[in-house]
Amino acid sequence: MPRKTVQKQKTGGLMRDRAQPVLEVTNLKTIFRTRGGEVHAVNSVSFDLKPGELLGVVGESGSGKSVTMMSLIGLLPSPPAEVREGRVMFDGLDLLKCTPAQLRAVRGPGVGFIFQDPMTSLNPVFTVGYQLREPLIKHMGMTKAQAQVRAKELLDLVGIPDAAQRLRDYPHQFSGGMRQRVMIAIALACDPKVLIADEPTTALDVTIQAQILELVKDLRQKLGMAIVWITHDLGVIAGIADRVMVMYGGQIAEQGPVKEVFARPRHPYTRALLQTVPSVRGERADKLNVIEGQPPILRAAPTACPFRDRCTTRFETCDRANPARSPVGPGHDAACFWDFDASAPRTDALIKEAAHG
Amino acid sequence: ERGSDGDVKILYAQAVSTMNAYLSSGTKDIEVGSLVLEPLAGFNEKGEVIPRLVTEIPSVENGGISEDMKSITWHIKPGMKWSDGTPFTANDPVFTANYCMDPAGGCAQLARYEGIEKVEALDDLTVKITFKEPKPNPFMAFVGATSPILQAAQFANCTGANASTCTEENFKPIGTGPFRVTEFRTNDTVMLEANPNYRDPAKPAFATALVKGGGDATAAARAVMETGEFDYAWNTQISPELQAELAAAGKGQFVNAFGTLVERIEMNMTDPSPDLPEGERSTAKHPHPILSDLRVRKALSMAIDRQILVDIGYGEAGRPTCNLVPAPEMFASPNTDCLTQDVEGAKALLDEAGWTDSDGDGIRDKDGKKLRLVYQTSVNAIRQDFQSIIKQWWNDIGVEVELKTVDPSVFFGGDAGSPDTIQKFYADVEMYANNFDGTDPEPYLAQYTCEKAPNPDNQWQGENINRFCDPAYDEKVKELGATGDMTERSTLAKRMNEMLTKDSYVVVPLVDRGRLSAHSNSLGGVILNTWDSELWNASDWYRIK
Amino acid sequence: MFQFTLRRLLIAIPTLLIISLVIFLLLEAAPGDPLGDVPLTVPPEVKAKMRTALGLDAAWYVRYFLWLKQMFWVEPMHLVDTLFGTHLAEGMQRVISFQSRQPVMDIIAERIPQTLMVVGSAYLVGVLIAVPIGILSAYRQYSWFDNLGTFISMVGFSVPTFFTGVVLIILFAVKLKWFPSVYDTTLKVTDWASFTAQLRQMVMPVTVLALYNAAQISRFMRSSMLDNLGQDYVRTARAKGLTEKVVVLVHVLRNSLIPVVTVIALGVPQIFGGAIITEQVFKVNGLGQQLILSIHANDLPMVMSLTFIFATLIVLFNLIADLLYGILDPRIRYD
Amino acid sequence: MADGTRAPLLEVEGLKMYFPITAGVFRKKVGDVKAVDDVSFTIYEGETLGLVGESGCGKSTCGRAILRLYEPTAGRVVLGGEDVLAAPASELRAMRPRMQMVFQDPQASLNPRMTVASIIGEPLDEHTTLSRAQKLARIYELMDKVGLNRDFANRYPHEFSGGQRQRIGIARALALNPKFIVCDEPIAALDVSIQAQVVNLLEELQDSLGLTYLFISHDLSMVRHIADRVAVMYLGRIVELASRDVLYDAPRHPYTQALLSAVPEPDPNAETARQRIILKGDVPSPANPPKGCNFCTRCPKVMPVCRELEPAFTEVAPGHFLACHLIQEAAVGAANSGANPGR
Amino acid sequence: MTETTATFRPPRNQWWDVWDQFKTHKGALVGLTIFVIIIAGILIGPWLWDMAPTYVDLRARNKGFSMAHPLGTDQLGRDILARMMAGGKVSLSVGLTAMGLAIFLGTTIGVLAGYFRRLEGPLMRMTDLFLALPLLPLLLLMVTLFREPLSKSFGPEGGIFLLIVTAIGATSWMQTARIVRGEVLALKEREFVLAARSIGTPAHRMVLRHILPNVMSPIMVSATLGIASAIITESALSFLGLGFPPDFPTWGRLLFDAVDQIQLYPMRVVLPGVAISLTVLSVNYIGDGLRDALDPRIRGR
Ligand SMILES: Nc1ncnc2c1ncn2[C@@H]1O[C@H](COP(=O)(O)OP(=O)(O)OP(=O)(O)O)[C@@H](O)[C@H]1O
Ligand SMILES: Nc1ncnc2c1ncn2[C@@H]1O[C@H](COP(=O)(O)OP(=O)(O)OP(=O)(O)O)[C@@H](O)[C@H]1O
Ligand SMILES: [Mg+2]
Ligand SMILES: [Mg+2]
Ligand code: NI
Repeated sequence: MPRKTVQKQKTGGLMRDRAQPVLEVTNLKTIFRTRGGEVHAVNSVSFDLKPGELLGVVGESGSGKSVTMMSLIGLLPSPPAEVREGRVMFDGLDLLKCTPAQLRAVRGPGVGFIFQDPMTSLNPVFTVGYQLREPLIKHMGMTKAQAQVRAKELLDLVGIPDAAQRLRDYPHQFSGGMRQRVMIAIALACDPKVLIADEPTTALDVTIQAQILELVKDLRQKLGMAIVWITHDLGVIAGIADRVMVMYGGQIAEQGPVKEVFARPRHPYTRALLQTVPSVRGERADKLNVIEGQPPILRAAPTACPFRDRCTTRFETCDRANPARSPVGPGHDAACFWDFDASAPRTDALIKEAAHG
Repeated sequence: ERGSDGDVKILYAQAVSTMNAYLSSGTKDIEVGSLVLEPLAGFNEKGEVIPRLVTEIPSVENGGISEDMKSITWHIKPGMKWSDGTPFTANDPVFTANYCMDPAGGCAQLARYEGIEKVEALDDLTVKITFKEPKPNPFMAFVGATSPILQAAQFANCTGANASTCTEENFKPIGTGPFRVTEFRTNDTVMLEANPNYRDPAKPAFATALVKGGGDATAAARAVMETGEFDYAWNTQISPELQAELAAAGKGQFVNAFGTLVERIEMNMTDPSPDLPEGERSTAKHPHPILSDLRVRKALSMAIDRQILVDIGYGEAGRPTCNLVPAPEMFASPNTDCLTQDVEGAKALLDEAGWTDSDGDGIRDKDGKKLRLVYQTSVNAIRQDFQSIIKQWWNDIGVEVELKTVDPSVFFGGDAGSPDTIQKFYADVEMYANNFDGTDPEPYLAQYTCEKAPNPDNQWQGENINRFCDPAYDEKVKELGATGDMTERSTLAKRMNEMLTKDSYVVVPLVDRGRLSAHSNSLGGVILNTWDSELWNASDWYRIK
Repeated sequence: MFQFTLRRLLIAIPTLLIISLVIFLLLEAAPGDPLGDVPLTVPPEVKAKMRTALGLDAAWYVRYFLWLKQMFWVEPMHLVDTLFGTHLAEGMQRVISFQSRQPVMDIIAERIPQTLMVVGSAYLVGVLIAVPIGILSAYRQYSWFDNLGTFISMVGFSVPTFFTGVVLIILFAVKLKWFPSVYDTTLKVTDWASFTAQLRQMVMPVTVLALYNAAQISRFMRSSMLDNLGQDYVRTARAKGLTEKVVVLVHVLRNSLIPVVTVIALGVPQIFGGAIITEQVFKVNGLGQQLILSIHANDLPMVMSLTFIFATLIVLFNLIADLLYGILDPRIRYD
Repeated sequence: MADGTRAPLLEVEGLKMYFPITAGVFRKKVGDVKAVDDVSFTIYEGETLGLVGESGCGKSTCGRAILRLYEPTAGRVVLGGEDVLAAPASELRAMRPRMQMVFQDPQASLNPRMTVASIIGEPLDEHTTLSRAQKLARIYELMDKVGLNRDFANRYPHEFSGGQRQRIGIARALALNPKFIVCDEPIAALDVSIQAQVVNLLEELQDSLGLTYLFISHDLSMVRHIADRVAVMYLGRIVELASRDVLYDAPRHPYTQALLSAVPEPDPNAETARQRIILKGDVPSPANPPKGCNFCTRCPKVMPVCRELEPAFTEVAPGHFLACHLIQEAAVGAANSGANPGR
Repeated sequence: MTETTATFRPPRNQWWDVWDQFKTHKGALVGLTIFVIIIAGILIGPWLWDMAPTYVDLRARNKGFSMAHPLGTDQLGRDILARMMAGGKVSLSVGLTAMGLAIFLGTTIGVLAGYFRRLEGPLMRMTDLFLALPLLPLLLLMVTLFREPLSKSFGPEGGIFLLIVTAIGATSWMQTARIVRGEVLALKEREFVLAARSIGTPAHRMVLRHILPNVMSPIMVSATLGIASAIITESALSFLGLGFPPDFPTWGRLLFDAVDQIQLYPMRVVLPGVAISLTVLSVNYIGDGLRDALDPRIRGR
């Protein structure tokens, strides 16, 4: 995978050029064994994350965003999940090879996780305070009283009013937006180096979403952690991310700095995705653009481009090989055989290799 | 020496609910009660009347019984004491009689006091009972475990409607028997200790006794014969094979004795057909369409091999019989004609009666009607075996049989509302066992008179459940009631027994059932008595060292 | 919550009255006669007199109201009397058993200890073994342990206690002589020896019953655990870096116990109802044995009072189960 | 659009839907969740009215009350001249084919144990007497119409993607040729690329079948795309109702303004430049709405009068309805003292 | 969009799908095989081994395994193999029908109580009542009232069969009702029920089409346990004289009768015990498989 520097950006302001990545994922493969056979949910995914960076991950539902992230710290139920191969380096430790105890030590202080659905991700029978204190006591070696104080600070941090009182409440007594904030507080409890946020705002409505986005910007400034932000909403990515990663069919289709990717998308899927979204401002299109067809069923590791059935620029090579990612700009790479600038198949090494192989 | 042998443990498969025999008709209550309360006189294992609290047994000869048989006088042994140390006086029997005869008391042993005009104390030690009519058998009141003497002082406030509120008195009566109650747990356990004032200073040998209730016969037998947890188990009626198996364990032994209990098949002389309107079913209005014929009844009896029944069901504890009154000796008819099975004879008899198998299906018929019988009894493993075997034998002679079983509490319950009681007899034949109290069969035989047939008018409460009706028999009943002479009574009774059995086959006796109980090898002095309480001689029991 | 409880308790009163009436009518209509035990030799007239003495000749509603009065007025007053030494109930007729002519409540009070001791501890033991088994078989679903658990609990459920009881007696009382086959209700625990004797005599009945209870409850536990193991919050707990033990035994268990605890609460009245067959087999002579004896003897006041108490417990524990649900599950709040 | 040439199809007047809160031993009613509180609007034939607002503000309840899936507390709903709320049960059942609903969650609103054919066929079973073959033909026709492969007829809902599931829900709603369909957040549970498919489908169907929609959503950009007029709801009330372009270009209610400003743009440059109005605090509980204007607790432009008086829902410009003291004060001017006591 | 001209199958009977899924469940297949073997043994067995189960042969009492009596004879010389087969027929038909009745009652009452708010109170109180009723007197009352009329109209065996089945069914539905009610309460709030309401589906079809299929899984569990208790209860009933004629064997009764003699003839206890347990186990596994098979979500995987 090409290691190129990312252009410095204004947002966040904590970019460190040439810094060692905190998280480095190489060639990750995850499958599910089901009655109907194997499902190859994640196929040879590689990416890295630098300290203080916010990586946006977008992609269609089922493209493997959540599974990829959960594979990293072994949160998938096994069976049916199985991480076939790959390497996940975090802090000099290969998370896929380490012992369960080592892994547990990473979860929390190393990697914090905010799950997709705040409604079900909190344990309904414990108070919010209890759930917040748990990782503090376990990982930070705090006493219950200390943890209580810290828990209150955390709730204050995520902007829940009257925090001391609300620690005694149960999750169902919180509104959806507040629950999501509690989830964030739990994930932040041990000051993780990396925060993985899996669609933290999808279930919320816009005004609450706006509140949370503000909060995250704020926190990033204050705590300086690296964040992976999964979402469907390109608008959100545009607002907060430094870099974006587009996933399709269990693979990374395109990856690059946000402005680059939004301005010059180099994968037909990214292009299509950007075109489907209507806007509240500006011109109103008469008809929405759609991506025709269905996402692929991942019964086996793909041998051809997974997007080919829905692609507008498909040609015969697409049926023959699965395009590897190749650089298309500074810090920007895409997995496609088509050259959009030239409106013709690419001519570089990538396509040659594929044409032969 | 009193109290030297420690503890004796007795197991009753049915638990004891009271110590006062007058408030319960359960054998278990009466028998366990007999450890504490005693009658004036009892029966020994041969059925002879023996004195307990009296000097001698009254008779016409010694003047105890009046010539006209209308009164009897008992002389109490001097110096008898209640367990609380107070003297036993003639007042106590008098009180007891009044206690039971009080109409509001609901005395369960009222039958023992039937026909008494008055009971009086002639002096401190003499009691006289006067009857309304001459009583050929005056040994009813105050004789046997069913009519023990209560202490007047203790029960003074417990007469009439108060009888049932005297819990303490009923559970811990003061008596003259070998033991007295220390703790009573209803339907569970009774703990007793030797009576310090018992008349024989050397008895009882046991200092304490414990009577536990619950479980079933098999478990009770096992607790004595196999695990040795108990010394004595009451009524351990189990299959002969199991008896042998348990006896082989070598911890104890079975004892048995024969009384008057006879397992029999009763024939319904009236039509129980459900097609008849309610109120006419099983009444004299409609004679039984099949069983009214003596030949059929006789054939049914002939098809049965009684010895096999005994072998399968009772073993040592039973013997085949053809008599309704199998004992005592003087009343038992020598009739043995039913003891040999005669299948061919039975078939011939049925042929003769016109029941032939005309359509070749193995079942006899007559005038288009099948020879089909409903055969009912209560739920009981041995009875069900008997039902199956007898059904087979009857099938062999071409009779189709439908078996039916009824819960014992319903079957013997006598509820006029239930169709399944023995009295209603909504079946063609039914099987159960019955006996009579004491040694005199008169009331027992008197049940079979015409007017005692249960019917809707008497709320199905009669005892002549076969609806047998023979004026000649009714005559004999009257005659017996008026006869005092023992030999004459005996011939009369034998004759009546035969009229019901071998002459008419209305009652088909099967097995003379003995009592079967078990005691451990270390318990000595056990003599099984079927005429009185099984624990009648508990004062003589001792530990074999 | 308090309001809810109060409302349910208020509703319980008419419910129980109706239940008592239905039970009474049922017992009235059922065949059988309290004088069924009386020997066949006793003449009908004598029986009629005995019947009158029991008050059986009054109309059913008279007897029903009499029972109501005795049960709800005299008995509570009597209780007050015994507790505080007053004399409120003096001279008033209590509910009297036909069979033993003893106040029904005294008999029940006498029997509660052994029933609680045996059936209660069996239930407790059953629950105590069912819960871990349920947890483990759910956590390792389809493992050999789970399959074995399923097998044993199914067999345990389908083999009746009269069979297991006798097998145990033959094995441990007859052959090995480890335990007594007859339960001694008079045993008082005063020292170590009597304590071990009590333990020894409890072993077999408790085992038989516990096996049966455990078979059922472990099934509930297992399915409840399975429902919860797949929940999202389990993943959250793992993501916090908690150990598996904490995840399963704190987070999942607490949630899974909610339905199971209510099932367990609903089973508690059965303890007071006694285990009829087991009590019989081991001669424990508790409430179950009393009920069956009384039914066979057609002891109407006894059966009526026992079943009514049982009904009260059922209604009560239904309420308790609902309340427990509300207490354990913070999401449920009764207004 | 509110031009006079179109006839009104649906008239909603003073619709109220209160869910009772009960307490006490005898379950006495102690209060109400005012999920929908005095809502009035009209929908013209062939148009789409968008209904937006944040979660829990009563959009779904409003849609359901109109179709009488709940029994509303008060109000009048007239559909094509027939009073929906007053109709007895049998008449209501006969009215059902004319008004249908597409549900928010396509997974939850399809019975997991029924096949696609039986789900789509259910309304036909209920309201028609078609033969088996005719029914099947109609089911296929509907599946074609919503773009589902006929081959899927035997499949179960879980075997489909979200968009396909929503198509099944739409086919079910179309089965009886309704005039009016309430679309209750039909795209909320879907993925962006599929949202577009469903919205296009709805538009196509509207053109070909002349349908009228009440389109409930909290996705403002989608509403902008599909609706002709838009109503904004807050805490059980409509705060602003105007034609689409007016509302998006010149929102007048502070809540509408905040809402629109919160929508993120998929354009990094615009996003960083955009000025957002971030609201403070949470939505008050509908069981206990604040006194005066519902929005007064979060409104950035709150005035003392807002905490006292409930603003009236008035037409401030042709076809533009508004409930806010700010604008009304300006528009009505001195007359406010005369207008307010009436309310 | 998808091709509409593609070939397509008309809707296929969904039971085929169920069977396809069922086949993949190993436990269920084993269970089904055992169950079929048991059923076959009971139905076909008597044709191959045509000894009458009630035939008393006093010369062949208490025999062990032999050619003449493969499973030996009992204390009256009745052939145990024949009795096991005849007993199985009764036990299974009673078990299955009584369980069916109990499930039917429980489900009906549970669904009504859960679906119709107004019925909930009365129905659940009725459930309490039934839980509290003393069983024995109730059963005795049933015999008293119905034994004769029933045997008159359905013949002695048919009548008693009906009576037993009703007695067991009518006294064992309460647990199911409670469970089903809970499930229905939750289901009622699901959106697809609302969707059906918007179509105008009337209540009864709502229950049949949408509610019932979704409460199958708890019902299935109750059903499995129900068979076991029905078989045992049947034997208990015969001690009240409520059962079949006394010479009529059933597994429960064979087991009970043999328990006393367990030391002498252990096989007589083991045989019916194993038969009952095997049946229950196989039904349990079939139930597991069926539950999975009936759930299209699992089936699709
Ligand atoms: N437990 C599982 N068993 C089988 N397949 C699974 C399982 N969990 C996920 N998958 C499959 O893995 C693939 C990726 O799922 P994933 O949850 O990562 O998607 P996603 O991109 O997060 O989608 P969404 O935006 O809907 O959250 C999907 O095809 C899904 O069907
Ligand atoms: N059956 C009910 N009983 C009591 N309160 C209810 C009920 N249904 C809805 N509510 C309440 O009514 C209010 C409006 O709910 P509604 O579902 O209409 O919101 P919504 O605008 O559709 O929200 P969303 O966008 O999340 O779907 C909420 O506060 C909700 O809690
Ligand atoms: Mg996801
Ligand atoms: Mg909604
Ligand atoms: Ni009985």
